[in-house]
Amino acid sequence: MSVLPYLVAGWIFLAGCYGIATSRHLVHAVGCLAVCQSSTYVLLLAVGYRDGGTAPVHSDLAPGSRPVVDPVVQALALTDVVVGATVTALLLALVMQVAKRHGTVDPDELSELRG
Amino acid sequence: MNGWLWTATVLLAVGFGPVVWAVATGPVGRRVVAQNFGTSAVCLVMLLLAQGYQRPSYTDLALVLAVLGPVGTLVYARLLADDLSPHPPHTNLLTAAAALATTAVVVAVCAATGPGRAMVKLLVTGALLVAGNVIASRAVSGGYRNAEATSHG
Amino acid sequence: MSRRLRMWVLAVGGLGVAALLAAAALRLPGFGGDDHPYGERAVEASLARRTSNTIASVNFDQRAFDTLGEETILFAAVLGTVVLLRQTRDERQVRPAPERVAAPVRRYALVMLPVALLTGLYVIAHGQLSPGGGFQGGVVVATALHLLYIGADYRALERIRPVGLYEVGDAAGEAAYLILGVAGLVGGSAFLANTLLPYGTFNTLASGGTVPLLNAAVGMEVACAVVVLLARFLDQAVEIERSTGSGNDRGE
Amino acid sequence: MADVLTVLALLLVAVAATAAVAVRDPARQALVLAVLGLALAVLFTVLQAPDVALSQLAVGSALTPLLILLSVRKVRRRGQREDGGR
Amino acid sequence: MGRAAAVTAELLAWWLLLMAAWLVFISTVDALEGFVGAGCALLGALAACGARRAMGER
Repeated sequence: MSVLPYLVAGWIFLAGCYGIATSRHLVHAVGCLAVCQSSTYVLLLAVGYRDGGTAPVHSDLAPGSRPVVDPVVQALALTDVVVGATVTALLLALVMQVAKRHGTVDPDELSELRG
Repeated sequence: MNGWLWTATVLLAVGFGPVVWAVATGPVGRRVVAQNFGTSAVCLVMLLLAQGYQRPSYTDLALVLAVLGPVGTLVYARLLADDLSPHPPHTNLLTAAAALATTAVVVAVCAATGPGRAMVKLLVTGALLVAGNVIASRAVSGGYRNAEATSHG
Repeated sequence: MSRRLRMWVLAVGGLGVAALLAAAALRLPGFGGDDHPYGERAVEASLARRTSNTIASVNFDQRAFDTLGEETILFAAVLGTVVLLRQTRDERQVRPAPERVAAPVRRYALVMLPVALLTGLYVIAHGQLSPGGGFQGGVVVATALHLLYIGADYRALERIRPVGLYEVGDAAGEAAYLILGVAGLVGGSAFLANTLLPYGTFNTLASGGTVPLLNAAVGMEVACAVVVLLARFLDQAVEIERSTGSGNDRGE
Repeated sequence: MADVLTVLALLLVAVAATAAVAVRDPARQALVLAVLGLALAVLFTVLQAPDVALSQLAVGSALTPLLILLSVRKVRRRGQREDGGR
Repeated sequence: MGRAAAVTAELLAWWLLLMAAWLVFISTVDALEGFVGAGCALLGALAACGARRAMGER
């Protein structure tokens, strides 16, 4: 149990990489990249967890009354989820451009095209 | 691990577990219905976790999910209309189950929180969730399509 | 580089990475341990500045400069998408066909649009108190506006959503964040330092000095950025069409 | 005892992530990614990170599916030369 | 004259509904919360009326 979250994060990362490497549709590959990104959130938050801890949000919690988990890793993961979505949108825009230029979204076909 | 967290665990295993399987396999219609039911199940789990961890501020999560969940399902009903129209899924049973589970959980959590603005917030969240679930599943199951001939959006 | 060879390279590389990850995981401190030096200091600093949501304090006060970087990545990503998805010469703009949506869905969209907008604004405003903040609330506000596309058709959404205004809003959000930073500099302390405003009373809307203002700036920028993003995607998917009349482009 | 909830949430996320990779059709993958977002939100709440769960819910429930499905519609239309600006 | 009255009536109705929702959402009620809530509710009411009008005309 003490190492399971890190192994699950590793598994999700490898599954995402496998998906990207073997994908036959560029939009599917972008989806797999999103899966890879979510593995980093699982790892970050697993590192910051404390048994019996609660979120350091003091709107309904008296400061210091209960052990709290690490807020720094949460701040890292929080901004990245939203920025990750916009980067996914940028990648999808690139996929649309590839489809417009080469008329195909299959990575294998793309590598054979010249120019 | 009090009773609330136990209920959340059971609801997660029984309610959300099959959703993950149902959304990955089978016809598109069933997948969209599974995603819609998954939204309700997770919203209820959020309410139970908020109560189980004694953190009322976690109910904001259930509120945002109750507002945005059905919107996601309507996006599918709209953009996957071509794949859904040949054999629309029938969703009445699942919608009834979701509505029943929502009322049960909301009533239980309201009883625990006691009267006050927090209870009204829970009732609003429950109402939004049930309304969204009903509308989304009707839209997915083509309940409206034969009522009006619509071109694809 | 045949496909089979690539599969082998993938398998070997994957196993190697898996082995390294497993070895690293075994050396990490156990899950749920009590050793969180940075966490404790962050909580102390946030309470010192009377910000009740420590995560917002870390994001907009202790690490405000990194959040400026995140926000600039978001701005650059939207800028890239706008440049990439512009209408090229050989494409023409087609007016979207009116879409008749069932009455209950239309009523639901009409009722839910303001409620979702209010929820988004609530999440932004209470960023430094309860869970939430500019990033999450901005996305909720942007999604709320697109209920109009779901409830009716793209033409109705275009009528209520002038894209130019949202592009200006996007840039204004980023500029507001920078101005608040420079104001800290002008105020005699460091860039983006939270020494400008009084910290107010704990757990109220005005607590935390400049954190609520930075939160609002990020909220505006994320909301406008997502609206501009979806506008470009909807244009491409619904409106822009290859003009069949003129010569074919190379791809076909 | 709280481990049961954490282990269950972790397993759900792992299964949903594997499903998201295994589903090859992008439109269907958008659905599985939405469910993966829900599973992640539950895991983040169990790990006491409500802000990150809220962020995942806001992005994963409506924004990402809309982006992916619009891209699929544009790429599919481009591929099979359907016209008519729906 | 009737049309302007109708629009303001609708705007006011939406504003009241959204203000009530805001008061339910927040945990502690004080002057500043009410003020910010009034602003956000007004924004929501404007969006509601704009959406209804935009959806009305084809």
